[in-house]
Amino acid sequence: MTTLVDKIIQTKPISAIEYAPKDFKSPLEVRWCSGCGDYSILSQVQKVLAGLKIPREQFAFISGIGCSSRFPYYMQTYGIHGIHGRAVIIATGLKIARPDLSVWVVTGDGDCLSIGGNHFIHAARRNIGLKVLLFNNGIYSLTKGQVAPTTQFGSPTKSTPYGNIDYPFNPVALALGSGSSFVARTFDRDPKHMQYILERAGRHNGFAFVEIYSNCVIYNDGAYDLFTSAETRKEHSIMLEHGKPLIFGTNNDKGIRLDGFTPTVVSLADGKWSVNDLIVHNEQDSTLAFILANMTYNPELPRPFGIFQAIQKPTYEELIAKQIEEAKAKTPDTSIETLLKGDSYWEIK
Amino acid sequence: MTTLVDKIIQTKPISAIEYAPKDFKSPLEVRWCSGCGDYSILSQVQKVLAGLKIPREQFAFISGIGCSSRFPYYMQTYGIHGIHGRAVIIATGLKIARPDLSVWVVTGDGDCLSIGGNHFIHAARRNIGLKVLLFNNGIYSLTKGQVAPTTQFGSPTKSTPYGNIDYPFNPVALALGSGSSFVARTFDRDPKHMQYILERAGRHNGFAFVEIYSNCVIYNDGAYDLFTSAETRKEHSIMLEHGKPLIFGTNNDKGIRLDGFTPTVVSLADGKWSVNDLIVHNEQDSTLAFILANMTYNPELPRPFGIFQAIQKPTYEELIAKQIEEAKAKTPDTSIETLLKGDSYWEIK
Amino acid sequence: MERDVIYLEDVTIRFAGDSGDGMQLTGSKFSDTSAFIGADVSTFPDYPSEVRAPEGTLYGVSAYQIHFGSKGVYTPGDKIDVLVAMNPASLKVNLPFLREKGILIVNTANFTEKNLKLAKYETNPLEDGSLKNYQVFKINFNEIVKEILKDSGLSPKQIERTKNIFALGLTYWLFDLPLTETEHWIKKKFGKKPEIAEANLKVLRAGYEFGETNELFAIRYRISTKKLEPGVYRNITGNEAVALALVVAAKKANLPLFLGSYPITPASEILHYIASYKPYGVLHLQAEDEIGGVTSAIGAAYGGALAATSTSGPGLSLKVEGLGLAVILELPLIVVDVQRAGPSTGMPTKMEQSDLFISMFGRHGEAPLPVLAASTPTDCFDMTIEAARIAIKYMTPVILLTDGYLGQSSEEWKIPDLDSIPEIPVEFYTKPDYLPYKRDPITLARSWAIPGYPGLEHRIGGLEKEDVTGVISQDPLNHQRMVELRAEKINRIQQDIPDAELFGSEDADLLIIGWGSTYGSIKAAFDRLTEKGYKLAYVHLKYLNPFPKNLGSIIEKFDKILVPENNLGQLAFILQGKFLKPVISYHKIQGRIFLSSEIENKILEVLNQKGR
Amino acid sequence: MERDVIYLEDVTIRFAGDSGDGMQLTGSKFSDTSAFIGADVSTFPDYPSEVRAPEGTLYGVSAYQIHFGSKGVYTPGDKIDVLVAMNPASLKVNLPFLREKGILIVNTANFTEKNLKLAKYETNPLEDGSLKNYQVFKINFNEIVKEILKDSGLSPKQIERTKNIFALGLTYWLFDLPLTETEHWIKKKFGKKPEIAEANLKVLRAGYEFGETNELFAIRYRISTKKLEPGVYRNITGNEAVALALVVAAKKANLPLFLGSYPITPASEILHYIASYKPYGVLHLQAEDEIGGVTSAIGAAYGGALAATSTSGPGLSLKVEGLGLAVILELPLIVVDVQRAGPSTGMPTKMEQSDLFISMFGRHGEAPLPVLAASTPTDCFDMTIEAARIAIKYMTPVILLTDGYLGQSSEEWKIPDLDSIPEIPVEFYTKPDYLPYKRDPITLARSWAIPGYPGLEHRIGGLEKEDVTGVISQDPLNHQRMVELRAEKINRIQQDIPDAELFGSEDADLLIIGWGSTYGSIKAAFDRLTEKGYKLAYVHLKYLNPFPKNLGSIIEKFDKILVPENNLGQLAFILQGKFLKPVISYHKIQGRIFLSSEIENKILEVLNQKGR
Ligand SMILES: Cc1ncc(C[n+]2csc(CCOP(=O)(O)OP(=O)(O)O)c2C)c(N)n1
Ligand SMILES: Cc1ncc(C[n+]2csc(CCOP(=O)(O)OP(=O)(O)O)c2C)c(N)n1
Ligand code: SF4
Ligand code: SF4
Ligand SMILES: [Mg+2]
Ligand SMILES: [Mg+2]
Repeated sequence: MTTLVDKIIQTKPISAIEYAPKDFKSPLEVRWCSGCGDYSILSQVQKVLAGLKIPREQFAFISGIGCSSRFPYYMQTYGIHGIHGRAVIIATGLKIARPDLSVWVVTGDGDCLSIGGNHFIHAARRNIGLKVLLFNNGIYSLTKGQVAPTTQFGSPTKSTPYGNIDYPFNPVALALGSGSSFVARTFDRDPKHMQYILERAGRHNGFAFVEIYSNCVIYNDGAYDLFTSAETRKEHSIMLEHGKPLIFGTNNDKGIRLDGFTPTVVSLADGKWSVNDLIVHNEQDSTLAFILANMTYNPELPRPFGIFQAIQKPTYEELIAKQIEEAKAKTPDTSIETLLKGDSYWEIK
Repeated sequence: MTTLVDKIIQTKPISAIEYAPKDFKSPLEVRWCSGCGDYSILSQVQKVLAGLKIPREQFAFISGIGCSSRFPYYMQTYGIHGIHGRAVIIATGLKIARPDLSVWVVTGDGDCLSIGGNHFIHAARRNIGLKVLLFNNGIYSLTKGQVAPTTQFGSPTKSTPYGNIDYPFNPVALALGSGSSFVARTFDRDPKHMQYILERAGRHNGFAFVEIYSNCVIYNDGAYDLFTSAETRKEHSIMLEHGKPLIFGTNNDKGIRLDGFTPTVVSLADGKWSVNDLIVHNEQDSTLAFILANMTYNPELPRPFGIFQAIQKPTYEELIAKQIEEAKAKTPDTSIETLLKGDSYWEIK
Repeated sequence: MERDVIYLEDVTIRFAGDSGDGMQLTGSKFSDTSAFIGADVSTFPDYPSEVRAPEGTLYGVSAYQIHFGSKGVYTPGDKIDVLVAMNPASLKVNLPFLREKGILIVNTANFTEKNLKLAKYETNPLEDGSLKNYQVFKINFNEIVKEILKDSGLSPKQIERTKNIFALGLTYWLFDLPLTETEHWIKKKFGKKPEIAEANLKVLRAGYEFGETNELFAIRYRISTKKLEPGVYRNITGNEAVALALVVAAKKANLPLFLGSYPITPASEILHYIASYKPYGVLHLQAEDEIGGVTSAIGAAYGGALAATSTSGPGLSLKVEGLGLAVILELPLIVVDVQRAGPSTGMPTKMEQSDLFISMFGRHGEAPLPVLAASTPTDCFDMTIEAARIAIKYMTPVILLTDGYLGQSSEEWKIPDLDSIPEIPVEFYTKPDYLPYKRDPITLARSWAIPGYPGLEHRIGGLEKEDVTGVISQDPLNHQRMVELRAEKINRIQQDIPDAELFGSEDADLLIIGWGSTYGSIKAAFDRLTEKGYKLAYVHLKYLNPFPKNLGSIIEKFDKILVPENNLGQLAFILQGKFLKPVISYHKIQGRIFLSSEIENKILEVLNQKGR
Repeated sequence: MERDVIYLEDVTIRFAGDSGDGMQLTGSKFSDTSAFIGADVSTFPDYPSEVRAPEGTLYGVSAYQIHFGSKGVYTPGDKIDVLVAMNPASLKVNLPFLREKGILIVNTANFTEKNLKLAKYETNPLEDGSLKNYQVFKINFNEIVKEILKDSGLSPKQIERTKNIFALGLTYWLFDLPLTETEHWIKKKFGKKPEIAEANLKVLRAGYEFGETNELFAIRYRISTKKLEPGVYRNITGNEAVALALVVAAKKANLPLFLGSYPITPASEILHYIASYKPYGVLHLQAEDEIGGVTSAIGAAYGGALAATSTSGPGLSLKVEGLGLAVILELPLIVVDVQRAGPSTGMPTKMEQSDLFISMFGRHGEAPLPVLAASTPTDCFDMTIEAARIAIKYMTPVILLTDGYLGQSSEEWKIPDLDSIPEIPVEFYTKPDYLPYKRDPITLARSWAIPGYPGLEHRIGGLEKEDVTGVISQDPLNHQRMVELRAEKINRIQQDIPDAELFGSEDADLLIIGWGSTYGSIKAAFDRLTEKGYKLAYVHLKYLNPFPKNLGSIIEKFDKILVPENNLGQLAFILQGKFLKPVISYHKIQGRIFLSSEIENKILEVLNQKGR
């Protein structure tokens, strides 16, 4: 049974699937503040999409509400600018109906983790094939500066003039705790790193979550500077690489070692510890992923960036397809006429 | 400024705070199916409350909707039978307004983790002083048998007649990932263990989450038998105890050892490993808590019960009180007359 | 033995017992058989809100009522003619509904001291003379089946459980109904357990023979049947009808079907049925909540599916924001609300019609959408297809109101020939000049382009958008235009729906206006009074927004208008606001449908009133 | 220099510039000063929906309008008398509102090629003669302040940023307003940065002197002021008024205050203000979403707090289920909805009145609740206190409707004497015979017992409950009784609210009915036409459910009724449904309040129509 949708799916692309980033630019003028970190994300996404070898018409960008959620308007793809907090679940419906599409969600820290938190954790556990990009600027920007679930403890904001008393979420830990199969963190100021992460997310089969630190110049300027600015990042951040030991520091002279269960900074310079004592990153180790995620708000440890976890398990859309196929195979007569008759019917002649 | 509420708070208890469990029984007839695991929880709660030395009028039980959520009706305390999924946030409002109360939330796997998931993770991160008892029966019971977020993968239910394709949540991991300061798991069939856990939860200062496996005899009978029945539990469950090595097995002849980052079962009988090689439980170690939580759905490992984590950090209600006090101290004139005048006013004579 | 045979046009029977006594099954089998012989059938299952209440308690009573015959079978019946009571509690709860001189068949086995006490009987009603106004038949079902099956090899418990089948056989004899249909079903159902099948068949026949041979029964009844049109028939509940209609509508539109839903009584069965249609390629998601139910459906609709969401009151309250989004996106979406007694959690297993206001007015901003209502279980099928047709043709969410009574009760249904159901035309836009908010000049619907088609990439969203292009716009006049266009689009549906049908005459003394499940009770009352010579008119509304275009002119013709509703007068208020004509609102809010006698009395009362 | 002085009753001035030009500040200072001299003031801030749009763009223009004087100052003014434009884009956007021959003060510094292009000007309007219908004053503010502050030690950027203060000084001169108020504020604000304070004071005075000494200005204006009652005055926006009133109401009820809220434009300021009241012991929670906002407030109300939740349209949609719970729990709760343009996300920064329907009807089941509406920014204070009074006295959630215009615009306010505001009596139940749903015979309110009091332990919930005892009940007749009682309780509030006030005469040719923020525009139009001799009547509704008890009898007296609304006619529909009287609905849905001239024209049009 081919539906009208199948016919659309079978339509051939207009031309060869060779794109330049500009092919993903929509005609709408971008209206973020100048200096906003979101600009960088937009341009990295456009670059990465151009390289994925997927026909442009197969992309859909779904967002909620927020500065970040304006993103779909700037992408020359299909898309929905949804309502606040519902991007992930709108995208879930779309992906179930249309597993052929590459569905991307763009969401803010408020949109994804405050009002949208429930949809987020459920999509993660279902392992539905969405790429969720969380633009984490640590603040509600579109509504002019209220506290977000990732605002630093103690920070004053419009809605917490005496300082934030909510302990912030660690989005990476939450994603892992919800069962997300791909979990990564990157930031606005390192285009190459972001491109690598986005490409990996783009190619991941299953739920892919990417937290992106993005600087809001107006309401939370510099919140992530310690971890992202060229001057300080080497000392305060660590870049996770699969199969490599956890080394950081301006001179690559520090590493992370597990002391009991506790990740600890050790010096590689004083001869006491060597590279062999360090944790070696393994994207496929779920327990390690938790340990690394848990480093996040520890002021004594560098902030980890990179891919925390990338594992494979059947996706939701695959499981649906399989279930339908098996059910069909087991049912001798799948005609609607038979369905209508039910268990018990009779005929009057 | 004492409000009318303060006056109520200051009312003296009727008598000495000496209770028997029956003092917590409400006149309403309990209407769960006979054999339902919830009965056990009800009687353990009544026992534990009687021993907490808290005046009965200071308890409030808040629930959502579900079989389990009928709980408050059976308790001779204050309480609200709320709406589906909102128990935790209703309780949050109550606790903020009334930090003097001991506020308990009773919720089901659907109520807490499906529709109520967002409130749950936010309350956990705020570390607000609620005791959240999740009656996990792995099914929607009140609505007669649909899939729940904790239903086993593959199980047929009324809404998944061809088998559940949602990967279940691990409530303990989710609670940890959300920042819950106290996280524990117990089950209907071991009254003593449950009483211990409930008492610890009752005395915890901050957000206390207890997952309780409860058998639904009608819609999911025996779902947890492997871990809870007298015959199999010793082989398939492990009881976490602070400061003790992780030992289990009918003859206490097996243990859990960390192989890399991976918890692994080892035999204590063949001489290769001894008790000294095993993980020693530490309620205060957040990383270990994650590792143990992650054992949950691993069929090769025993299911952990007990207190995964019990740490102290300032509670939400303490932080609010502190903030108000500090703000008052810094404000020379806290009269409402002055507040009304604002920054800029003038007088006409 | 020869018996007097009494011929009846219709009769109402109720099977009542403990939750575990299998009354729901017994009732539904009885109703299958009565439909099978060509009777009109209307049924009503009535079970406790507790999952499994303790045995023998009053609140644990489960019952199933069947009204069948050749005439006036619009409701499950006001009063019961025959009550089968399996224990004291079920007798206590159901006796008030048994008509005077009605037949009462009692299973005496359960009239133990303990059960009498649980049922709060001080003395045994079988002995204290309190049943003297009824024809009472005391039979010990348990003893009889024990005897019959003593050599069956079944356990005592298994044997005891067949007692409801004995009751079934006995009532078949009483109404001269054939055993064939039920025999057939037993064989199919217990195909893999022949000893159980055999036992049940044996007991069924024994029940029948008990009637035939026992002296107890002096009278037998025969129900006249209608000559039904040729065709294939079955019984169906409203909830199953909705589920099937969704599949058929998708087929007729040649679209994949997606249901995003969250369980809630009494709508859950729609989700269950749809979930069981996997062999038919149906897609569904049990979302994390109702917000997820509606918004996942919006996502699926954007992708080109026929998208639906099903719920009941509290769930509809949660879908309000999502519905507003669907309105401004102008995507097709079917929302089925199986109304229950509110407000808030209310009485979850009981019916009500109190979600009309929220359906009409329950969105922030100006967000009108079509509202339809089904009037009978089988009408749920037709109106669901109609909802799909309107949703697609007008690119709009549509709310279809049913209720707990329609959803769970059943009636016989002539299974439609698929070819007789019109196609639902869909054309995805595929020309290169796509303008998302360019409208069809007649329907004002925008055209639908879906992801996957090259060159039509576009974004839609919840912000106000420019007319035609759909680009976000804050232009003041554009906003006014768009608000008016969206409203006008819904108004135009009036041109595309059937006129309201007027039963009775235009010069009647009273016009009755009903909607939804009041149909059966009103129609029965209307027919009875009309037959008696009263001059009445009756319009039953299936389209509540917009109203049928002739409704205004009908209303104009009448001075007295009566609007019975299971709410505080919601339709009445809307009619007044729209047509500026006073109506008499008659409400019942008891979690139950109107009795036709209640309507009858009210009509008479109103007719006797001077003025209005 | 001697100037002609023109005396005016009222005047409208608008400051317009780039988002970064400080126009909001300038405007609010101007409005403080004009109120300070005893004028009536009405202001309207108008800023872009983008957080910070790129410089010089049309959509980045920010403006602040002040209407002040002694008479007819009910709105921020239809047409502008004086426009201060800081750049080409702000000129382009705002010129259409400047009246013919109006005064246009332009900062020429920004009329560069680049800015002209950004503003989509083909030629320079300062030179191409297109401004000939206005009195244009071209002044290079940037040059002047550079000169003034050349020795100040401030950076060029800092110096440039004072140009709005120069504009302020100049307009003070133009209207003969005192500098004192602003000087005072500058000193306070920059107390810790004396060089900045000094620079601003210098520039302010320079602006004033520029007017005095420069030959450009041949005319000066003097606005007549009213003799205000003695008292302490300030300017206040509707949102701040709500926040303050909540504090006052809690004080008057002697309860702790709790606000559960979630940020949303244009309601967020209520949350901000409340959050800033920590020194006053106020409790608040920025919940995870709006559902959390309302349900946390319900929890707090159970605990004995005066509980409130604030939001705008989309948030109200999400609160629907929670409101149903509050209705059945019968707990006091204040819900403030600062309406914005819908449906869905709509136009977030623009006002609308389209949430009346959802407020009245937007809950599943029968769940009536009182609905109030504020008519002016200062009325927001009074109506919030009234909402609290009703919520507590009747143990019910109350919706208070304001809107984006009321919330953000300001007017001068006589700060009430706290003692003049009546206490809100509260008595927590403390007798041992507590029956949670026993009702006061007059109000039908149940009594309120809160946790912590020994012996009154009780449970309430969303299930239907038995009358008086509150024990859960599925009894059919009890349900009907409870539904009717809850409705009757709300109806009885009618006995406790003031009659509607009729402006004009009872034998007028036309009755105008308004609600909410239409007050200013209607009143201005009404006054003007009445003065011209038209016979008009006007009722402005602050109580929408229930309506004031005399409303029906007022409506009966008029043949023609005009109902202007910023929606598609929601009040009009409700009035018709209730009073069965046709009304003429006049709608404007452009994200803006009515101009009083629009109302005036409509009134004249209606008066000229034959019949209705
Ligand atoms: C239901 C609803 N509630 C609230 C809002 C108001 N709102 C819009 S965006 C936003 C939060 C934005 O924060 P975030 O998601 O972090 O995005 P950012 O602007 O920082 O990129 C809020 C509260 C809304 N539009 N809808
Ligand atoms: C808004 C809303 N949606 C759905 C329901 C229906 N409902 C009641 S309880 C329940 C789930 C019960 O499951 P769980 O929370 O696991 O509790 P249990 O009955 O298993 O103890 C649902 C879906 C409801 N009452 N309200
Ligand atoms: S307000 Fe912040 S997040 Fe929003 S566009 Fe500006 S810089 Fe970016
Ligand atoms: S249905 Fe299950 S959970 Fe509910 S009362 Fe019965 S046994 Fe307990
Ligand atoms: Mg943000
Ligand atoms: Mg459950």
